[in-house]
This record gives sequence, C-alpha cells and structure tokens, in this order.
Amino acid sequence: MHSNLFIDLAYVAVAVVFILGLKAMSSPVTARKGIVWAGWAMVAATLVTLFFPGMQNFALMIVAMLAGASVAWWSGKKVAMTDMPQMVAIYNGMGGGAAAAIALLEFTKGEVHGMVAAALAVLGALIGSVAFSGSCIAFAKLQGIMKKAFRLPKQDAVNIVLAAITVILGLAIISADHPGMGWIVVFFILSLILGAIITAPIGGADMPVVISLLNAFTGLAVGFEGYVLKNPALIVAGIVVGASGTLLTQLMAKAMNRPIRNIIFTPITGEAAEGEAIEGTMREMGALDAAATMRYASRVIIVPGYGMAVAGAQHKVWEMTELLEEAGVEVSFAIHPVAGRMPGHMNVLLAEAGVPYDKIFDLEEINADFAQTDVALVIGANDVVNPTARTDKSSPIYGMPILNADEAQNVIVVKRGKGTGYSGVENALFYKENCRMLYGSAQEVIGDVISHVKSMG
Amino acid sequence: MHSNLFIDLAYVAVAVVFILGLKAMSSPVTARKGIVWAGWAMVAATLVTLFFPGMQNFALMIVAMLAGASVAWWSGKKVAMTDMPQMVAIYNGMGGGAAAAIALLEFTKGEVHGMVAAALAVLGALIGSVAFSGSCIAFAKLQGIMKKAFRLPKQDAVNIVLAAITVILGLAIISADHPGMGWIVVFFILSLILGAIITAPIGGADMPVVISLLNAFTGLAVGFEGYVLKNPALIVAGIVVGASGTLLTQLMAKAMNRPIRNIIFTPITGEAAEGEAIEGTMREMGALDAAATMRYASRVIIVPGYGMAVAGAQHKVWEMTELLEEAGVEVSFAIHPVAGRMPGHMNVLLAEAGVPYDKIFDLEEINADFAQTDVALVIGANDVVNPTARTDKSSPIYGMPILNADEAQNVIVVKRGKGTGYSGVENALFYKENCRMLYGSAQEVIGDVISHVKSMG
Amino acid sequence: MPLVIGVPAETVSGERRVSVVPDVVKKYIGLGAEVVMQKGAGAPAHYPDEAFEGVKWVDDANEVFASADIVFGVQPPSQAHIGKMKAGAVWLGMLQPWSDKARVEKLLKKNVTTFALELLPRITRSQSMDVLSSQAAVAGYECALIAADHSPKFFPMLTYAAGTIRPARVLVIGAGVAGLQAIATARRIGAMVEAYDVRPETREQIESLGAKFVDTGVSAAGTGGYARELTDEEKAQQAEKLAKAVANCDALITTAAIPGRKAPIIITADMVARMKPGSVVVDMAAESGGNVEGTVAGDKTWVGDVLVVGPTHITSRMPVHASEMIAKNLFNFISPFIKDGELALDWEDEVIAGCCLTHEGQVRHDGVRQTLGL
Amino acid sequence: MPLVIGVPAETVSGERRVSVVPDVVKKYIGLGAEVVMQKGAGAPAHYPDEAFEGVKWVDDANEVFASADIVFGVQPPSQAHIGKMKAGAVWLGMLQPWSDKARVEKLLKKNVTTFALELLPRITRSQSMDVLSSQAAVAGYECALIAADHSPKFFPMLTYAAGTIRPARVLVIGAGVAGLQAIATARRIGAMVEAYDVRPETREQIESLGAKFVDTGVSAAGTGGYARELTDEEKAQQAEKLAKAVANCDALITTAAIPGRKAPIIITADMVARMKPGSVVVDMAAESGGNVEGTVAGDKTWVGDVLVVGPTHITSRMPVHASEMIAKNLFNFISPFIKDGELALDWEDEVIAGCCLTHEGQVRHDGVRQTLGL
Amino acid sequence: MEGIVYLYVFVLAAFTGYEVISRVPVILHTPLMSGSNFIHGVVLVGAMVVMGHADPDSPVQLAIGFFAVFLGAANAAGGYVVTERMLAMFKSDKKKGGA
Amino acid sequence: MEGIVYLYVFVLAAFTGYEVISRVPVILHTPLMSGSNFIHGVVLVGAMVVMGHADPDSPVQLAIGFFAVFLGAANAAGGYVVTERMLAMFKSDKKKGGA
Ligand SMILES: NC(=O)c1ccc[n+]([C@@H]2O[C@H](COP(=O)([O-])OP(=O)(O)OC[C@H]3O[C@@H](n4cnc5c(N)ncnc54)[C@H](OP(=O)(O)O)[C@@H]3O)[C@@H](O)[C@H]2O)c1
Ligand SMILES: NC(=O)c1ccc[n+]([C@@H]2O[C@H](COP(=O)([O-])OP(=O)(O)OC[C@H]3O[C@@H](n4cnc5c(N)ncnc54)[C@H](OP(=O)(O)O)[C@@H]3O)[C@@H](O)[C@H]2O)c1
Ligand SMILES: NC(=O)c1ccc[n+]([C@@H]2O[C@H](COP(=O)([O-])OP(=O)(O)OC[C@H]3O[C@@H](n4cnc5c(N)ncnc54)[C@H](O)[C@@H]3O)[C@@H](O)[C@H]2O)c1
Ligand SMILES: NC(=O)c1ccc[n+]([C@@H]2O[C@H](COP(=O)([O-])OP(=O)(O)OC[C@H]3O[C@@H](n4cnc5c(N)ncnc54)[C@H](O)[C@@H]3O)[C@@H](O)[C@H]2O)c1
Repeated sequence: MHSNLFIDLAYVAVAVVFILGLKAMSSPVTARKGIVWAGWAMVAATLVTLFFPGMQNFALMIVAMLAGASVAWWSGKKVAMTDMPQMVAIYNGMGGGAAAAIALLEFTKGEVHGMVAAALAVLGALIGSVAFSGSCIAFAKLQGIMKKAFRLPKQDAVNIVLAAITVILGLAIISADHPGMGWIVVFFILSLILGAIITAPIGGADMPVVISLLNAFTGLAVGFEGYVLKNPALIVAGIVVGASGTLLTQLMAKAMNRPIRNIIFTPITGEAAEGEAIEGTMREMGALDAAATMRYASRVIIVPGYGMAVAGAQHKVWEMTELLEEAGVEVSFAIHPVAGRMPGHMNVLLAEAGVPYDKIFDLEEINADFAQTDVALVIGANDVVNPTARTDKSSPIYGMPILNADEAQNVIVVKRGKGTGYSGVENALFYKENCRMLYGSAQEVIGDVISHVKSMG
Repeated sequence: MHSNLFIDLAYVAVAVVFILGLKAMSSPVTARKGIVWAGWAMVAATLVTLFFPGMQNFALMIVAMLAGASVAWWSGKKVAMTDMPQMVAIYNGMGGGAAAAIALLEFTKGEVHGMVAAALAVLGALIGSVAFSGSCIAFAKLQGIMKKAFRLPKQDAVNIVLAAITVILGLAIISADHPGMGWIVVFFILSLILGAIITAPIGGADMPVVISLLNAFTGLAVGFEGYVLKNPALIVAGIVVGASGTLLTQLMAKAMNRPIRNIIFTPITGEAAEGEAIEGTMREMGALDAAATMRYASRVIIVPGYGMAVAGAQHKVWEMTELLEEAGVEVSFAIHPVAGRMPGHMNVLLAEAGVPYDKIFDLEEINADFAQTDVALVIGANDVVNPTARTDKSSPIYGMPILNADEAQNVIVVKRGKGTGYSGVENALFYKENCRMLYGSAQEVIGDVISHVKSMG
Repeated sequence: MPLVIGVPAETVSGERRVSVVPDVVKKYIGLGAEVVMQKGAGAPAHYPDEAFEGVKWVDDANEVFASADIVFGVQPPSQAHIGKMKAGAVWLGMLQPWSDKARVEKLLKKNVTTFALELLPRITRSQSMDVLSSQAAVAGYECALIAADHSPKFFPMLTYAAGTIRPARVLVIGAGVAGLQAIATARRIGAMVEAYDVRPETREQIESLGAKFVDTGVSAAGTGGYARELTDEEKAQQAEKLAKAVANCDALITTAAIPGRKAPIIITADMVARMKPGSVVVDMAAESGGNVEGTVAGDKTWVGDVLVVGPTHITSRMPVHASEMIAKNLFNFISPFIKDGELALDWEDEVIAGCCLTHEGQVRHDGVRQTLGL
Repeated sequence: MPLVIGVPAETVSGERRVSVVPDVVKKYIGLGAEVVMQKGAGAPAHYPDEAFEGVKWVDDANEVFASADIVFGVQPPSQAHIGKMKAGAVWLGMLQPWSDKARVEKLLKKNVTTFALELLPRITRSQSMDVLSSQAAVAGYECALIAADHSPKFFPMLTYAAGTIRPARVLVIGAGVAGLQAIATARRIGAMVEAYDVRPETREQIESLGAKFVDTGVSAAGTGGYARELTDEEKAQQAEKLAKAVANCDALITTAAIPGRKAPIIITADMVARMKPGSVVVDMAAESGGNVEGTVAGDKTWVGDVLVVGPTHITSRMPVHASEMIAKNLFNFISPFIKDGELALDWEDEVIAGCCLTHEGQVRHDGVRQTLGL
Repeated sequence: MEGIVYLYVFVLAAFTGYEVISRVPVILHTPLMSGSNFIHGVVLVGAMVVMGHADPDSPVQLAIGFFAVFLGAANAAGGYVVTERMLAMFKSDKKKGGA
Repeated sequence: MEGIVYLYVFVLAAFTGYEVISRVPVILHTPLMSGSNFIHGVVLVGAMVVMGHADPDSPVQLAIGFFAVFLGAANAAGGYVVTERMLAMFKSDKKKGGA
C-alpha cells in the first residue's frame, strides 16, 4: 500500500488530536470540547483518505459511507437519553464488524504478507467479530428485543471449547501460506458465535461493563488491522482506545463492585438484576462515585446522625459542603428531632464546625424537599431515616416521624459497617433501589469524598 | 545497522521500564523505587548491547566504559549534598557530548543516509554540543571555578548571529551529499561556542532552570541520534526526557517566578543572585511548593495573626495541620500575646476550628523552638513576627517581644499582598533569605496547600 | 359543647414556666377545643396575655379548674384546686407522682384521670412528649452557665498581652441528657471537659462531644445491659479515681438525679475539701437531695474556698424556652386523641396507659402504687 | 536595704481583685525586692496567704503603706492611707486620675510619685502593661455570660424531640476590647451576634469573629483617621437603624465606655421599650453612667418585660484571673526599672513619663491637670 | 527490522491511552466510553482504503468492502452523535464562583 | 515510507513524557531533573554501537568512539549515583499512620 507524505502527516495530526480529545473527555470541564475536536479530526481523516493513492470504487464507497453515517446519525439523534447505552453498544459493534471485514477483505485479496501481519490480522478479525456479535446481543438485550437471559448448560465449558477451536483455527490460518477461503469463513463464523454466546447470559446490570470491554476490544481490533494496513493512525487510535478502554472497564467494574471475571464467568442472570431491589442486598459505592454524584447534583441534603458525632466528622462535612456550594450545588442540613444522643447534639457539632444557622433545617421545615432533591447524604444516621417507622407497627420505632431521605433521587449512606442504631432495628432504607452504602468511618470517608470533589475542578 | 529480535525486544523492555521509572520518580512516595528500576534497565541495556551484531573494539570500549563510569561514580559519591546541582550539570553535559560525538562519528564514517537522518543527525549534534559546552560552563560557575559572570557587549545580538551562522552551516551539511569533514568540524566548534556564550552570563540563582533546560536538550539530542542509529529505544528514552524535561523546566521557572525567556535573554548577573538577600525583594512561592516544603518537614510551627481571622481560615488551617500530622510532621501553633485585635482573638478562632489546647503555645513557651524548626508558617500575621521590633529603636513596635519565626529554617508568609499590619510598619522578615511569600487570601491559599499535600499521598 | 382545656397560673413559688405557649394554644383551638386560661398565667414566662389569641380569660384559678375538661400543669395541683375539678376531668402535666400520698388520694377521691409525664414510657415514639428530657436539656445548659458565671476563672484559654491563661477544667458527673448538655455547653465556652457516668455506653457519647471520659478502670456493665453491683474494692478504686478528677477540676457539675428517688451522694465532703481554692460546684440534683455532700438546695454555700451552688427551679431560669418545650411535649401527648373538639383516649396506647396515674378511682401505675402503699 | 514593695488589701467594697499573685511575687523577690503584704490581701481573689512564698506579712494596711517604697493598688488609696506613705515613695496601679481632686492634692502634698495605669500611652510596646485592655477582656467575657445567664431563652440553636429553638440574637454595642470579647463569647455559646461601633475599622474586626456589623449606612470616618461630626440627618438615620437592631435582638450588651468621662447614652428608654418581652440588657458601662437610659448601676431593673442589668465591679466576678492579669501588667510596667533591689526609673521612657500622675509635688499629666483644674 | 518500530508505537500508544484517562470521575464513565467508541470509528479510514483497493470486478470484494465502509461510517457517525448528546449535559455554567 | 512510523514514535514519546510527570511537587524538581538526566544516559548504548562499528584501523574513529562511550558511561553512572543519593532522603518511614 502506498501513500504520500501529505496524507501521512495529516494522519499524524489526526492521531494527535484524537489523543488530546480523549484527554479532554476525561474531565467534566473540558469533555465537550474533546468530542468536538475529535469529530473534526475524523472529518479530516475521512477527506484525506479520499486522496489516498490508487483508490477506486468511489461511487459505491460514498454510498456506503453516506448510508452508514446517515442511518447512525439519525438513530443517534432520535433515541431517548435513557437508551444511550445500547446505542453505544451497537455503534461499537459496527466498528468491530468493520475491523473484521477489513481482515476478511485483505485475506480475500490475499494481501496479508508475513507472519506478524497474518497474526495481527487474525487476532483483529477474531476480536472484531466477537465485539460485533457481542455488541449486537448487548444491544438486543438492552433494547428489550431479547428478553430472556440465555444460558447454555455448562456454559463456561462450552465457551472454553469454542474459544479453543477458534484459536486453533486462527493459528492454522496464520501459519498457512495461502489459507483456504473456506477455513477463513468458518473462522469468522466461529468468532461471531463466540461473541454471541459469551454475551448472551450476562445480565442487564452488568451490561455497561461488558459494553466497555467490547469497546476496548474493538479498539484493539482496529489497532491490529492498522498494522496489517501499515496505517499508524489506525494503530495509534485503536491501541489508545484499547488501553484506555481496558482501564475504563476496570474502573467501571470497580465502581460497581463487580470483578470483571465474575461478570463474564458467573453473570447475574438478567431478570433479577433488571428488576426491582432485591430484599437483602445493600449496594456499595466508592467515595469517587459519591463525590461525582454530589458534585454534579443541583441539590443535596445532608442528614447527620450520631455516627457523625462519634467520628467527629463535622469539620470535614462542612468543608465538603463548602466545596459543593462553590461548584454550584445547593446544600442543606436536615436535623432530625432526636438525632444523636441528646437534644441539640447535632446543633452543637455543626456550630462547632461553623455551619451557618441558615443552612440548618428541622424535620418539619425540610421533609417535603427530599422528593425534589438529587442526593440525600446520610452520615452516621440510622433510626432517624428508617422508613419502617412509617409502616411497620411492630417496630419499636413505629410512629416516630422520620426524615424522608428515601424520597431523594439518590441516597448515600455513610457508616462503618452493618451496625444498627440506638433502637437496634434493621433499616429498610439501606436495601432500597436508590440507596448506596459508603462504608468507612465518617471522618475518613468524607475526607476521601472531599479530595475527589476537588479533583473535579 | 543490524540487530536481532532478542536485542530489539530487550530494548523495548528497557524503554518501558524507563518510562515507568520516570513516572515513579514524579511522586515522593515511589521516587526511590523509580531510580532503582531505571538503573537496572540501564544495566540490562548495556549488557545486551555487547551482543549487538557486528560489534568490534571491545577492549577499548570496555576501558572507555569503565573509565567514564568509575570517574563519574566516584565523584558522584564523594561530592557534598550541596554541590549536587553542578554534578547533575556536568553529567548531563557529558550525555550531550556523547550524542554529539555519535553524530560526529557517523559523519566521519559517512553512514548518515537520507535527508531526514542527516537533518536529525545535525540537529542532535547541534543540541548535544550546546548542552555539552553549556553544562560545562554551568558546572564551572556553580563549582566556583568561574567566578565572574561573563557578558559580552551586545550579548543578545552576538548570540543570534552566531546561532544563525551555525544553523546555516548545519543546513549546508544536511543538503550536501558528502559533506566535507572540515565543515563538519567547524560546525561542531561553532555549536560548542554557542552553548558556552549563551550560558556564561546567566546568574547562579537561575542555574537550576538552565541546567534543566540543557537536560531536556540532551534528551532531544539523544532521541535524534537514536533515529540516526535506527534505535527506537534511544528515541523513546531521549524524547521522553526531552518532553518531560521541557515541562519540568517550565514548572521550575514558574516556581521561581522567572519566565524562561528572561533567564536566557536578560539574565540576573551572577554575583548579586548568589550573594545574600537583597534588601527590597520579597520572594514568592506557590502553594505546591509550600505544601511540599511542609509535607517533608519534620517540624512546623504555625503563627496565626489577624489576617487568619479576617479570612476566617481557621478551619482550613486545622485541616491542613491534621493532614501534616498524619504524614508524620509535628505541628504546633504559636500565639503571640497581641496577635489579632483583642486578647484571646486567636484562641477563640482556633477553639472554634477544634484545635486541641495542647497544640497551642504562647510566646514564652515556644520561642526557643523556632531555631530547631523546619518551617514557620505565618498566616496573616505581621507585626508579631517583625524582627525590627528587636533592633530598630525608632520603630513604633520597638521593644515588643516577637515570635522568632525568622529563626526557622524556612519561613512561609501567607498574606494577600503588600499590606502592613496594625502598626503600619514594614516587616523586615519578608525580605529575609529564608522567607517566601505565599500571596492570596488565607482561606484559599491554605485550601490550595491542602489539596497539594493530599496529592503527595 | 367543645372540649375545654384549662391553664391555671402556676402557684409554686419560684416556678416561672407555663404549660402552654401562644403557638400551641392556636393549635388546640384548631383542633376544635376551647382554651380557658387564668389571667397572667404566661407572664412569669414572658408570654403576656396579649400574645395568646382566642383564649377565654378568667381571673381565678378556681374558675379554670371548675370549667375545664383537661387541665394542664407544670407543677402538681394543690389539694384545693383538685377539689374544684369536674368529676371525670383529666389532669396532664408534671405530677411528682412518687412524692405526695395525700395528693394522690385526693385525686382518686375526685375520680379524675391524671397523666403524670414523669411516668412516660421511654420508647422511641414518646420522645417528642418527654418532658423530663426536654427540661433536662434546659437544666444542663443552665448549670454550665451557672458554673461559668460563678467561677472566678476564665473557662476558655486566653492569650493576652502579658501571658496566657490556660483553660479551666470542668468535670461533669452523670452523662444523661442534662449532663451531656452541660458538657456541650462548657466545651463551647472553652473549658476542657471531663465527664463520668456509671453507664459504660456513655463513654462514646461523652467523647462524641469532644470531652474526656474519666476512666475509673471499673466497669459496672453487667449482663443484659443492667448495671451490676460493684465489689467494695472496686468501689474504693472508683472513688479514688473520681476524687482525683474532682481535685483536679476548676468547676464541677453534678447531674446524677434519679427520678422519684433521692439523688445519690457521689461527691463526699472530703472530696470537696480537696478541691482547689476558687473552685465552683454546681449540684443540679440539689432539689432532690444533691449529688454533693453538703449542698444546700436553693442556696450558695462556701465550703472552705469552694463555692457550692445548689440551684433549684433551674428550668425557671429560662422560662421562655422551657415553657415552649413543655407546651409542645404536652401537645404531642394529648393532641392525637382530640378530634373534632372531643377527647377520645385510646387506652390500648402504650404511652397513654403507661403515663396514667389515676383513672376511675384507681391508681393505674404499679410502681407508684407500691411505693406509696396504696 | 532592698526595695520594699507593699501590697495592702483592697478596701473598696465589692472589689475582690488583688494587685499581685504568687508567681509574680516570686519574680519580684527574684529581682531583689522585699514584698510586704497585708494578711488576707489575696483571699477575696482566692489566693490564700499560704500560696505566697517569701512574703513579709503584716496585719494592718497602715503598716504596708508606712514601710513600702512602692505600693500597688487595684483601686486608688484612701486619703488616710496616702497619709501614711513615706515621702518619695511610689504608688502604682489604677488611680481613677480624672475623678477625685482631693486625692490628687493629697498625693501632691505627700510628694509621692504616682503612676496611674489609666494614663498608659497606647503604644505597641506598652500593651503588656495595659490594665484597661486586660480588664476589658475580662469584663467583655463576663458580660456575655451575664447576658446568657439572665436570658430566659437559649442562646444556641437547639433541635429537640418536639421542635427547634432558633438561636438568640445578641447585639453588642461598642467593639473595643470588651465588646469584641463579648461578641466572641456570645458566639461561642451559640448566639447569632450583631455588633455596632462608631469606628468604621471595627467592621472588619467584628466580622473576623464571625459576627455581623450593623450597617447604619452612615460612616463617621473623617480625615486622618479621626471620627467626624455627623449631620443631624445622619444621626437620625443611625439612631433609626440602631433602634431596629435593638428591637430585633434578644440580648443587648453595651460596652461603649470612655475612660475618665461619663459613658454616652446610646440606647434610649424608647429603644428599650420597643424590645421583645423577655429580652435582657447588660450595660457594661453602668459604673460610669451607662450606655442605656435608665440603667441602675449595681442593680437589675425591669423595664416593662425587659431586664436591664447594670453590673458593677464586673472584673471582681472573676478575681482569680483578673488579678493575675493586673499583677502581670504591673510587673511588666515596673520590673524593667528594678535592678539589684533598687528602683531606678527612667524618665526618658515614654511609658513611664506618660503614666506618671504626680511626681515631686507636680501633676505630670497635662490632661488631668486641665480637667481637675490644678 | 521495521516491525519493531511498530511495537514501539503499540507500547507507547498503550501508555498514552492509559495515562490520559487515569483519573476520571464515575459520572464520565459512560460518556468517555462512548467517546472512545467514536475514536475507533477511525476504522472507517481503513475500510475506505481496503475498499478503494478492492478489485472493481469482484462482487465479493466489493460487497465486503461496502460492508466495512458502511459499518465504519456508522461507528463514527453514531459514536459522535451519542457522545455529543451525553456531554451536552455538562455545560459548565454550573459553576458559580471560582475558587 | 518507514520514516513516518518513527514520527509516531517521536510524537507518542513526547506525549508520554509530558503526561508522566504532569503533577510533580517542587521538592522533587531537582531529583526528577537528575533522574531524567540519568535516563538519557542510555546514549551510552548508542555510543557503544557506533564505537563497536568503528573502523578498528582508524584512530580518529576510535578516538571519537572512545570519547562518546566515555561520556555516555559517565552520564549514566554519575546520573544514577547523584539521583539515588538525592532520593535517599525520601525514605517513606516518615508516614506514621495510614489515612
Ligand atoms: N437525641 C436524643 O435526645 C436522643 C436521646 C437518646 C436516644 N436517642 C435515640 O438515638 C437515635 C438517634 O438516631 P441517629 O440516626 O442519630 O443515630 P443511630 O440511629 O444511633 O445510628 C447511628 C449510626 O451511626 C453509625 N456510626 C457509628 N459510628 C460511626 C462512625 N465513626 N462513622 C460513620 N458512621 C458511624 C452506626 O452504624 P455503624 O456502626 O455501621 O457505623 C449507626 O448505625 C434515635 O433512635 C433516638 O431515638 C436520641
Ligand atoms: N491582640 C490585641 O489585643 C490587640 C489589640 C489592638 C491592636 N493590636 C495590634 O494588632 C497587631 C496584631 O498583629 P498580627 O500579626 O496579628 O496582625 P497584623 O500585624 O495586623 O497583620 C495582619 C496581616 O494579615 C494580612 N491579612 C489581612 N487579611 C488577610 C486575608 N484575608 N488573608 C491573608 N492575610 C490577610 C495583612 O496583610 P495583607 O493586607 O497584605 O493581606 C496584614 O499584614 C499588633 O500590632 C498588635 O499590637 C492587638
Ligand atoms: N426514648 C428514648 O430513647 C430516650 C429518651 C430520653 C432519654 N434517653 C436516654 O436515657 C438515658 C438517661 O437519661 P436521663 O437524662 O433521663 O438520665 P437521669 O436523669 O435518669 O440520670 C442522669 C445520669 O446520671 C447517671 N448516674 C446515676 N447514678 C450515677 C452515679 N452514681 N455516678 C455517676 N453517674 C450516675 C445516670 O447513668 C444518667 O446518665 C440517656 O442515655 C438518654 O439518652 C432515651
Ligand atoms: N496598644 C494598642 O495597640 C492597643 C491596646 C489596647 C487597645 N487598642 C485598641 O484601641 C481601641 C479601643 O479599645 P478600648 O476597648 O479601650 O475602647 P473603649 O473602652 O475606649 O471604647 C469601647 C468602644 O466603644 C466604642 N464607642 C464609643 N462611643 C460609641 C458610640 N456612641 N456608639 C458606638 N460605639 C461607641 C468605641 O469606638 C470603642 O470601640 C480598640 O480598637 C483596641 O483594639 C490598642
């Protein structure tokens, strides 16, 4: 394949802009700029490629481009915000498919020369095909087209056997001087099946992580095919995405508290995870998550309790409040009549920390506001936010008015572990769908949240 | 030049370890590990190179290696800690010299093929030579061998003319098919002179920045020669150092508040900058600097004053204190009898922030300790740390006992600007050698310090 | 005819609180009740008659008692006033149920229903009715102020032009509601606070307020959360540690009252004698006998160079808010049972049942019946 | 013969402070002086005689005056005592120089050298000798406590089981040393504090303590840092804004005393009348006439439902530390001139010269001479 | 051997990819995933090149090429639209005052 | 054209160098400078290679080669020693308790 210096340099520039764009996208402040830069770079890359030496088939190519682009553009614009994840999945799958198709075409043309190129072509084809079929399944599941989680008997064993066969076939193709087209087609088909059956049993809740993984896969596939085409721009863009995507997948899995291995090998079966909260499961959350949730909220209500007093966390809590307010978040404190262990316990501590009186509200003043609040941050409080007090006549706390923290969009509960409050009863709030536990002593946890909030500029 | 796969892969590994090592060195926690990793990688690279195909002249080569290494090792071990900067300079110069010598040898052998290679060879030679001679001058000045700052009449013009001639000569060499050795030698000589005369007038205080710049230069030179030798490991290591060195130079210049341009074009003449504090100059410092200075101190005394009260910074100050103590720093508060605007002003505020009483000391209890203290952090205090009260009989504050903050190793003064205190007199402390001003309202400044301290783990 | 709620002026001397405040009266009227008040009933608590809206004013307490279906009181009613009550009427407030047998007999004879909030079961739901708690909060705050005000020393640390005054040490005995409030208040003013309580779970509570727990090295924690009896040796050790803390402090606040019983003597005369000159003792339990040997209720006495204050009617030092709290507590207690101007008590309700002293000529509370021998 | 320092017991009724404390006495003895004290001089301030080491005790004040080269006092000496002093002796302490012509004449007649610390030049170096400042700090703290203690309301915000009590509003007039201290103390207890002073630079100082400055919209800042005279219109505006703040507060503390002169009336009877029932006024300036119209010095009066407290001898409420402060102030003043048991005054010294009231039969202070017409 | 230079490119690109997003708040996880999905849409370029060099007379090659370009274009266009829409929610007018 | 791949290597290396030290406290400026000084001591490898391929019979070539190796070795060895000594001051036993 030949090119010329101008085109080569243009590709270099495109690769650089992609990297800068990606960097920009990892901070909320510059994210928007990032995608716009990357968008222009993509346009430039496409235009430049039209002048690539020895190009033919322009008419058909342009039809293909326009068709693909307009279908995707239109669907991407029309879809509801809540359906975004499956769109990401399907577009990603298409990228993987494209990479696989490139490999297929190169094999068809017999233009894969040399061991390394052959290996990378095959690897790219495998990964690209897996990404393609896997993403299609992910899309189908999220879109509700495929309703049931599909799980073979002895799924893990089947996966391994199928993968092994595919890999062996791949090795054969690599080592063959002129691999037969038949084998190549079989190889592609097996790869597609592999992608599908790996993804099929994975549940809805784990889908974002899987999509991210498939996204990293596509990146790698693109990078490998870039080598086959001796196009470093493809290599750089693909591998950068592959690496960052892998990291991102890890981060996402960590944020969801699900090791990647568990997701793929013992998936949560779809239904349960997609449905309502499971009685008996508290969901954890990390400090970074909590920080971002509050940092980008417009309203936060803090509910302090005896645990804040025990931890002596009041100064940190106030510092966090100030930070959030600087970032434009409206923060108030909701004091339950019997929070703590003496009348005015919370007042004394908040005053000590310097919280101005006009941010402090009692139950009657603030209880109606929870429903319009993005985040209720419960710090070492327990009984005073326990919804069973409203409903369960047998509960020792029945009849006590409680702070309606559970009505907030998100509830974040800071406590050390599974300890109960003064009354010793279990708290139904902690099991609710919209509630996340942020474990640790309040002082430290809030300290962590503070540093994360700071890092968000 | 030929190599083999094993050596190539080894070089790849070396390059990776270099990058990881450099990354590690940019955090105090891992810095030590970083240099050790990089050290082993260097050993590996050297050993592997002995097996490079077609190598000859082993005996002489090993003599050269042992001679160079042992001289440098021995001098590096023996030198006093305070003389480190000039050692960095001279070793760096040697690297630049080596790069230049490589280019010279390749030209001598007539092995520079192609325009790009020739251009990079020449560029590397130029930069390497400048780094070599410049570093030698830097070494001589810091070591005290060259005492006077040496400045030509119309220095800037001379610099530009000489640089222009050198560059033109370089271009001639690049475009020539078989450049004559004579021109090449002249080119090298001019390059060396250029390095020397650029560095000669630069004063002692600016030297670290210049050394860093020359260091980045050497990196680039090494990278360029790496291309000539078609050795990507050299390219990667060299360019990584070139880029990070450039950034580092900027950071250092910023920390010293001297734009790089000013350093090179209108240098502070040596003597004044090397000597004692200049009456009339306050030196600034950034929050990151202040954070690191305190974070790695063993003892810090905080002197709060009226400015802390005005800023309402007490909570932040206490938070910073807690952070420092977690990091193992011993922190105390020194309260001057008349700090603030009423008796007990500081006490009220510190109590509000939750500073325990046993960290608070009055003048008589703590004044002797300043001399054994690494950092005195003066926050919005002025009159109470003004040494003129001890000496200047005409001063309105003469005779008032003051806190001996000036006796600490380092003094950091947080205030908004050049405002005087209650008494309205100038403060001699601010002009002392060991004192740095950290401008800004105390609340914000300490907030910044906190985030930096946090980032240091 | 709507329910009539009666509020007489308090008659006990030194009592300044009142059992309703204007906001609460408004709510009763909103529930359909009529409120009859004795003129000037709110005045000692700084609630002038004009502040109450919609109230029927009468000149005389007897009229209030005679006309009301429910009578509120901060202190128990006198024999004479009980005599004026309608049969079947309800009396609600603080009744000191353990103390006066004759009063209880008179109540039985008149066949009135009485609720003594001292008997309130301490369950979660009843916290909003808990007069003992709310008044303890007032008392704890006041005692800390009394201590600060009477101390000849600064509480906070203070660096001034000629030197530094170290913060005072305050020791609080008893970390119930009042004790915790005293700790918090003394800490706010700037003192270094230590506190002691027999209940071991108070350690965490004390520390949550930034004070230090006096560790006597003896734990009274027994099985099932009840305190166990200490051995003599342990008692001696405890007393010794305590005596040290007492000798070391500048102000001592004792809050260990036990409702319905004489307060335990915790600080002996000997311990007081070992205190520093210029120290202050505030014995919040003075009214019920005192935690400090030698306290004179309602008076200040010098024991050597130590001032021992035995305040009584502590909550009457802060009648505005003490009354507001009581008024809300009483409202929270009774209002669920007032519907459309009728009183409909639910005897199944644990709180109602538990608080009832007399009803239909019977003493309903076992403990009181046994104590008074009725 | 070494220098003899004499410390008589204070005679003014209500005065509990003493002009030396044990630590300071030790230092004087360390400087070679002999200290003669009247028995029991420290007792009212809780410094028993045994606490002082190395002192020569005498029974009678006259003996002290007769034998001492320097006499210390917290209050001015009586005519009789002055009569007993040695010729050429020195008297040091608080002398109320502006108030009693006869006393000054007697001092002149006896030819004693007197230093009145009220006259201390307020320069940086003299701050450690500034009795007015140190005692103002005590007074400000005490007044805030008095206000909190007398208020029938909670100062801090307090959420309890049945509701929330909003924090009290405290207004402080005059933000000198005492005013600032009162602000700080009231804030610590939990009140929301506003403050007002005619000097505009106090705004920043008030805000530095977390309180709000009452902005009357009128600035008295003139040229050269001196306050300018306000127009009538401006005065009216100022009074109106102030009256509003007064009507809005729960406790008012006034601290605007002017040394040697009658305190200005800042709060009129009308403003007090507009205060809420249950409000408290503490007039720190009561002793010198009061900032509040109708204050009775040394007494508490009810003005309507507002309690006006006019405390006197405020610093004697905290004699331990008030005495310690004075003792150190006096020591810092005189000790530089005691060497090897000799007194060697340096009349060149600005502070010595500025503080001197009488010396060698002459009134040395121009202002006092003019005021008293001597 | 030229291949080894490509290895350096791979390694350095991986480094860059890793460093560039090493600190990203959870709230950006999905947009960032979507953004990087867009970036590998550059596969379109590869698809164009292979299609451009496909034998115009081989319907199979043309079909595969068409398929590749179609998919690549969809990846790029769709990736952009979706990412842009997600990030439009991060308008930075959230911040009131500076620190 | 192979050269363009090298351009990618240059660009990516520059990126990596920049990202890798983007946050460094002032106190590490000098050690980091010294550390990167050590790293470009890898020039020794280049020097060895050129000297290894110098004409054994050309004293000029040998001399230049000798010079290059000598300097490169000194750069590497000296750079290491000095950096190591500086960083020895950062023993992390400073930290008492964990956060
Ligand atoms: N206000 C009063 O006057 C008064 C008086 C007496 C009783 N009460 C009762 O006290 C209760 C008050 O309710 P509340 O919600 O304030 O407290 P709570 O129900 O007692 O719950 C406190 C929670 O804080 C957590 N915690 C403890 N230490 C912590 C630390 N260092 N960091 C983070 N979390 C910590 C505990 O969980 P982990 O152990 O899992 O961390 C616990 O679940 C009510 O039941 C009330 O009736 C109140
Ligand atoms: N304690 C007493 O009883 C009392 C009473 C009256 C007078 N004084 C006098 O007050 C003085 C007290 O000394 P001091 O050292 O505490 O204070 P100071 O000498 O008055 O100095 C305060 C310094 O704080 C700085 N500052 C103001 N606002 C700031 C902010 N927001 N952030 C950071 N810095 C700020 C000011 O400089 P910039 O403007 O440049 O920021 C000023 O130099 C003494 O002269 C004493 O004699 C004391
Ligand atoms: N409904 C509820 O959940 C509820 C309501 C109010 C109070 N409480 C709790 O009840 C407990 C008691 O509160 P209270 O204020 O009514 O107590 P209280 O007035 O009965 O006693 C005061 C304190 O003195 C202590 N004390 C008794 N004898 C002592 C001795 N010899 N030495 C030292 N200390 C001694 C007691 O332990 C108690 O803490 C508190 O923990 C409080 O939080 C619970
Ligand atoms: N050496 C020193 O530097 C030094 C020493 C002590 C005090 N000072 C300063 O001197 C100043 C005065 O302190 P002070 O306590 O002695 O003051 P003060 O006792 O003389 O007066 C009390 C305050 O009342 C204010 N005031 C007077 N008339 C008023 C009116 N009509 N309305 C409202 N406010 C009125 C005054 O402005 C003053 O702030 C303070 O700023 C203090 O910091 C300086």
